[in-house]
Amino acid sequence: MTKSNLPRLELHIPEPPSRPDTPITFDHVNRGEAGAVRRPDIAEHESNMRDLPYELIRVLDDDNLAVGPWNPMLAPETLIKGLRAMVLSRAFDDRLFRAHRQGKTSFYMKSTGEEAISAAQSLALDKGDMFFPTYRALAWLHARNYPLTTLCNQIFSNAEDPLAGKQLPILMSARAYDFYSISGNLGVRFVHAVGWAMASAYKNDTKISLAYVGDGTTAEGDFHEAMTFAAAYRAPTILCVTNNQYAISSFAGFAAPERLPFAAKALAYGFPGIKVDGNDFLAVWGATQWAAERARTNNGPTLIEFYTYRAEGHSTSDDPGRYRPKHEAEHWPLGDPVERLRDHLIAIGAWDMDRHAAMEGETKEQVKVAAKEAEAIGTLGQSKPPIEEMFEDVFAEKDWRLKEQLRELKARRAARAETQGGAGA
Amino acid sequence: MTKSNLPRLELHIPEPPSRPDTPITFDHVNRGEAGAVRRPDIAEHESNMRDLPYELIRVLDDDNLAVGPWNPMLAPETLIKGLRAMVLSRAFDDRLFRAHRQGKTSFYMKSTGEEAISAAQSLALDKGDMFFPTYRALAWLHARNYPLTTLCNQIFSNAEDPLAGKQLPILMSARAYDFYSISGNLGVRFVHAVGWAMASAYKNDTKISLAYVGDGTTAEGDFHEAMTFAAAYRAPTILCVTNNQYAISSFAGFAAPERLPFAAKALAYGFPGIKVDGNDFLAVWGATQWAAERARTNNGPTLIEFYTYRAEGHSTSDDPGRYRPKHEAEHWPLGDPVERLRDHLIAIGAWDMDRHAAMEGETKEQVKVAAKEAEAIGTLGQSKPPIEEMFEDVFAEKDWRLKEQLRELKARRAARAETQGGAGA
Amino acid sequence: MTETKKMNMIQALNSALDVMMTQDEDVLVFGEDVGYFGGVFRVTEGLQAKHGLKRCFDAPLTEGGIIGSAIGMAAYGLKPVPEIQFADYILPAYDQLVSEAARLRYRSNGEFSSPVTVRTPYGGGIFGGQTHSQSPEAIFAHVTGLKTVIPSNPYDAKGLLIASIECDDPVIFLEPKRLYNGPFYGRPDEELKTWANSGLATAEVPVGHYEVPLGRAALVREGSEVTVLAYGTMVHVAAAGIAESGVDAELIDLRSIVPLDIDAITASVRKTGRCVILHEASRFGGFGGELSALVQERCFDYLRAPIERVAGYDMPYPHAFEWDYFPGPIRLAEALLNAVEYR
Amino acid sequence: MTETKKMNMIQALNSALDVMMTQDEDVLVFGEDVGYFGGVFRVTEGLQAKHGLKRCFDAPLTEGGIIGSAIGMAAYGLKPVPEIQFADYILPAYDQLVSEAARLRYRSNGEFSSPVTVRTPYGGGIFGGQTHSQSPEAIFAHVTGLKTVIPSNPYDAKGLLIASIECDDPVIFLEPKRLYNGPFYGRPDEELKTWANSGLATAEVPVGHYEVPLGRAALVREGSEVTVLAYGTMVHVAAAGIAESGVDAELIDLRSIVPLDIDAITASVRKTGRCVILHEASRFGGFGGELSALVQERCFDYLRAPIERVAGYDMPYPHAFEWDYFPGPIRLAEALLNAVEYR
Ligand SMILES: Cc1ncc(C[n+]2csc(CCOP(=O)(O)OP(=O)(O)O)c2C)c(N)n1
Ligand SMILES: Cc1ncc(C[n+]2csc(CCOP(=O)(O)OP(=O)(O)O)c2C)c(N)n1
Ligand SMILES: [Mg+2]
Ligand SMILES: [Mg+2]
Repeated sequence: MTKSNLPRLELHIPEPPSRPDTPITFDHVNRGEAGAVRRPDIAEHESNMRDLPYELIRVLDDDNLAVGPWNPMLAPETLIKGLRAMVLSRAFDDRLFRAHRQGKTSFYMKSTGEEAISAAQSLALDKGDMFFPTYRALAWLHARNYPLTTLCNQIFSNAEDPLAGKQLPILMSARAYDFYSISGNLGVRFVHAVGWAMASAYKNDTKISLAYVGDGTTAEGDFHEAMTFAAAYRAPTILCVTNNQYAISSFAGFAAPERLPFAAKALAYGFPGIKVDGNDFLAVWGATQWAAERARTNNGPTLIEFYTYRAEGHSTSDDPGRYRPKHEAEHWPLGDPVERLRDHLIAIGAWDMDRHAAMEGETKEQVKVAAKEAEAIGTLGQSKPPIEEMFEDVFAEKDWRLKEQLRELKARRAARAETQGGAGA
Repeated sequence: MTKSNLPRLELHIPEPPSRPDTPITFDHVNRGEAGAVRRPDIAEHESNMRDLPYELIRVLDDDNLAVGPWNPMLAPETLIKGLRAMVLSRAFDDRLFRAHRQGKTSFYMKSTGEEAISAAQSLALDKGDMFFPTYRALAWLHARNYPLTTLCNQIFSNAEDPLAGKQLPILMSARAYDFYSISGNLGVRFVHAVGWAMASAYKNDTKISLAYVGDGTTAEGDFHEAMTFAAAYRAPTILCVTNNQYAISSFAGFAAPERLPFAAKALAYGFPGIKVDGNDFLAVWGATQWAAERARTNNGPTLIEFYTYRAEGHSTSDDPGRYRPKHEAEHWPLGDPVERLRDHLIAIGAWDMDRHAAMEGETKEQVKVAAKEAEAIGTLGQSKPPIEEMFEDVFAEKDWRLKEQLRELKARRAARAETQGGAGA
Repeated sequence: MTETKKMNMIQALNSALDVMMTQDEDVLVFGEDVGYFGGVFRVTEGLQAKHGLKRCFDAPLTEGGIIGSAIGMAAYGLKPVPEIQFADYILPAYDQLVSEAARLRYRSNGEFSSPVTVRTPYGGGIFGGQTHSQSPEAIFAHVTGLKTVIPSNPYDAKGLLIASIECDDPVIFLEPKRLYNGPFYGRPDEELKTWANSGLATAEVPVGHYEVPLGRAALVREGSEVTVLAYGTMVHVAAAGIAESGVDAELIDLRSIVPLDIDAITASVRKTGRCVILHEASRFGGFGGELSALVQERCFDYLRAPIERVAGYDMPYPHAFEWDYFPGPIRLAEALLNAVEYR
Repeated sequence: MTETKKMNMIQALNSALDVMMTQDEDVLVFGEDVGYFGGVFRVTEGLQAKHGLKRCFDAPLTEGGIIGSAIGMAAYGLKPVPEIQFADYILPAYDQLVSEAARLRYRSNGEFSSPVTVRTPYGGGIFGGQTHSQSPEAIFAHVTGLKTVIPSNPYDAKGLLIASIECDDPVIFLEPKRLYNGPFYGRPDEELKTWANSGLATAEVPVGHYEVPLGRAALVREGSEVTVLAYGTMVHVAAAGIAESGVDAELIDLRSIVPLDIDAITASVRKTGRCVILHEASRFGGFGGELSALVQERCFDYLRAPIERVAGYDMPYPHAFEWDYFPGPIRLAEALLNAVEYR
């Protein structure tokens, strides 16, 4: 090519299909057909599964029936358990989000629309398998009946906060519930899940790990490093991208240009990637089961993209109306996970609208009772853990710096309490 | 799966096909057939090129003839230019490696076996396109007749070192030759190439960028971040993996498990990846041309895996006999790039062994003269740039700290020169 | 006469970007959510609409990629001003900043340079917990080749940001997020002031182009008994602490810690004979150590009391204990009284 | 009686790993080129052959991945001892170390912890240029939740590494690579000594298990006129500088900078009334600032001369100017004489 007639280059900036002032469109979403995607053997070679990332695995069809090879064939009781976790999660989100508006907590984030993912996985995996969650996965805890009052205590940062005031609300840690410590930093823990799984294999244990990153977060180097490690050592882990279409205001097209499935990222590492309807409780379960079986039988890691939609704002600090059409959520072509599971249960004759309404009422009440209990202990700034906690767990044991500083703080408090009857910094 | 009968997990550790005490095997190398891989249109959609990464693009066949759609149809003079760059690079490596053994430099790294890649690309790209090299790409400079004495001065860190003693030998920078500054840190500059290309597009310029990482380095998060940026903004860049099978002692199977082609990593980003015989000067050229045309016409980035073999040790500090069979290099199924281009030129009647021997002699002599000239200026520790240089270019302008420290250093030198006739720290 | 306007710090920063983008088409802005949305703190609001999609755009969620590509753009010749959403999240880009941005000019003997200005909201006081509150200035100040700037008011914010963008070196521009909307005196129970009703002259900001030069400290308050060194949010806390203590302290706002205005510091401490250093970051290994060492080295014979450091405790930012951790006016006042009463 | 052997620092470190791997099957070693090859400095030589492929293995070339996966292993319950090939290349893992390893215990209120010991060759003096010579201890010392250990001889290297692996906190274990084969006195023209012929008692190393506790400094030389604080390679340079100066200096080898043996430091400076701090890292914002501040705060009334810092200049490690940059015995001697002659 000679220089003189070279075309001028243009910088391409990705843009989302809709903005607040343009029509809502989900034309790019290919729903495929429920039940249509094949389910390879768990020992199938990667080279025979390279088409999978480009298809969408669904189990629930448009008549609310479960179809196809990914159907996990669950008993209705199990489905109802899952439904309950989701409904509870939603009730919890509603109340705690409002609690933020009332100044009872510093921060909150809802999982609305994405509850099927962690609810199904919480029930599908074994006790002892370790979950490396993001902040939009509290349904895992709800599915395992984590005490709601304790959760509220964490969110209110009060005297009974199980994390003793050391961490931001909902950035939970619950070891007894196989729920790894979350933090504000995105992505960083994806590779912890791989290291944890490697350790389990190192010890000839039977436990596997499960980890989430958001669609946006796949852009971080951490995602790649985790995938590379998982591939090299065939770590027994399930790595998931919860693709809810948004990273705060940025659409998923920044991390996966041109609608490339996130599942296709697995092709770079030589292990299977599948794309699964994240609003389909049964599909989530079926895919998780397949990946878990692969992991448990030394067939290595699986990447699962859960295709879903963040139906609410990013967090209490966000106003999604500024960057996307107000009613976009209602048009999401894959529906609402709670409604879909409910309608399936009704379709198979195991549920009805009355029972559903009762479940909604009951979980709402349960949350209310828990929130009140926690409020009685105290809300943000009204109550907090003992000041000594602030100096604990920096190290296994305090060194002289922390000891001196604790002394200093206590002396100042004591002095001020004497002169003014109040503490201060 | 019930817990009681779960299988025991096993940690898988990748292992190379050969070790010093096992037979040499390259059974895993699929040479394919020269000329057999199709060459899609530069505007072809990514979804129609997903098979490409799994095939090996070759132009020179076993009869040393150029075949197939990737043949760049170069004039013999151009090929001879390329041959000369490679032969010169080899002569240079030989002499400078020996210079290290003689204590004339602190460090050296050879490109042996990989010369075709940067030699061909140096000639195939335009002046003004920017190259973001690794340390195994000096043939780029040789192809563009970078003054050998100056290069030796850099390697000897002497008074005429073009980098004024500030950087380790061969971690060159040569802006006038479109050769970006190298550093010891691997991977970090891959995304600079993307940013540079984005800037070119931002300015509606016509220049594109080219960047290398080694096979090992693809494991760094930087690789992923560069690929993600390149994809999102369709940056006019050519991103290359020089897969020479080793990262120091570690075989390529750590970064690309189970012989997955590095080219397949492009599938995670939605732009084409191709795998090219890096020891085939013509294939390198042809592939580069295709990628360059794509970039120049706003068709975005391309990932090229150059499949090659590091025929010598990693650096002057390495002894490859400790971790791989001694004569493995001789068995590399894709031959030696210099010999292959030489034999092609002979096969088309444009070259003969005498002329080749003369070229070898002449380049060797040229290197010798340059090295002697540089030695006359001085070698490591015998000569160095003026001490003021040490304080320059930390910032655009020295702040008080550097001014004070330079004064301090000079005062000490002056004092010691008076008392002892020598400098010291 | 220069036209001025009351601006809060967000508006002042936005204005600096707008002025520079208008004046120089090589200036561009990108980062997570900075484009259409205008940034989570709204510092880039309206810039995309005004200057076009390619002048202010969103980026993939990778701080390493953002800084790395900015370095490449700068090497080409642009003047990128990337945003990192929170200073806590700059760490994935730390290698790019230290090994590349800071070192490119030196190692290439001046052939390439990296005039990137990295803006990032910084510091605590907003109940942001561990990862929305940190003050990592010390890990940048130690890196040869980087400049580190920390404004404390709208006027400086705009002038320093313009100077940073115009400067030929990479700059870490740390924006005390607690000051975005108004000054903060370290008393969380007090009624909040906006910049507009703060009564502070520094809320009056020229609408056009001006620079506040890097490396020049501001004398916020003259005093005779003790010198207080502070930057960012702590400048206001210091003012409150001084008032609380009744000590006639001289307050210096460093404005940039690299380059550091060593002459202003030295002159003041030689005059007062005492020095207290105040910063939000945890104490051990913080920038206060460097300040203390410098003052001690240069003012040894003038010192009538030990230099004191008032800083965050040596622990991660403890969410529920924010006001116990935060070095507020009471702790400063204590230190000031200690200093002047030192026998 | 404990069996001992002459070991260089490489052998001592190797022995520490071997002892710990033998004693505790939860201890494992991995990193770039550490497996079959035994590491570029050969610290892990023979461990794979002896303990098996899965106890000592190679890793993909990603420092972030190495540290990140080690944290996951530690959270499971293992005691990983990853190697980073050069301390200069630890920066891609800085976020993992700061945001995760250092913070996991705190933020989870003790539910999870991260007892990872990160070994990495460190420091200059080997003509390694910008990226094989740096001394980044300051950027770790400031991070609450990390411990930072820097041995200066084979005996300490082994004992401190064992203590680090046994400790329940994440440890950055910086190995002064200039000391691997023998002590170095900062005089590049002098004939090199191996540890075996160094005449130093610290080259005599017990073959079995022992600990050198973290946070306990070593008194290398008693003296009355001035206290020298040093660690790593600089301990030997300090000894040479003290001899050069003729000053009766007390030399303290800090051994770990977090935890820091503040009592040993304070006691010595109170005795001598003077203090000189020596480190390889560039001066501004380096750990010397913290040391200087601490000494000044705790020994103010005892100080008879300004605390001096002798350190690298404020620039990237300049390849050809290594010995101009390196803070050698002559510069230390000058500082010692300044200190004792201070009027
Ligand atoms: C390393 C890092 N960078 C930036 C942020 C700020 N931030 C918090 S959430 C978020 C978007 C995350 O998007 P995604 O990964 O898609 O997850 P989602 O919230 O949609 O589940 C950003 C940018 C952060 N927390 N950590
Ligand atoms: C960030 C970083 N980590 C580690 C190293 C040490 N190191 C230098 S070269 C090398 C191997 C590189 O292998 P590869 O990427 O395959 O490149 P090659 O040398 O084979 O061309 C390593 C580990 C480094 N220079 N930078
Ligand atoms: Mg998302
Ligand atoms: Mg390689």
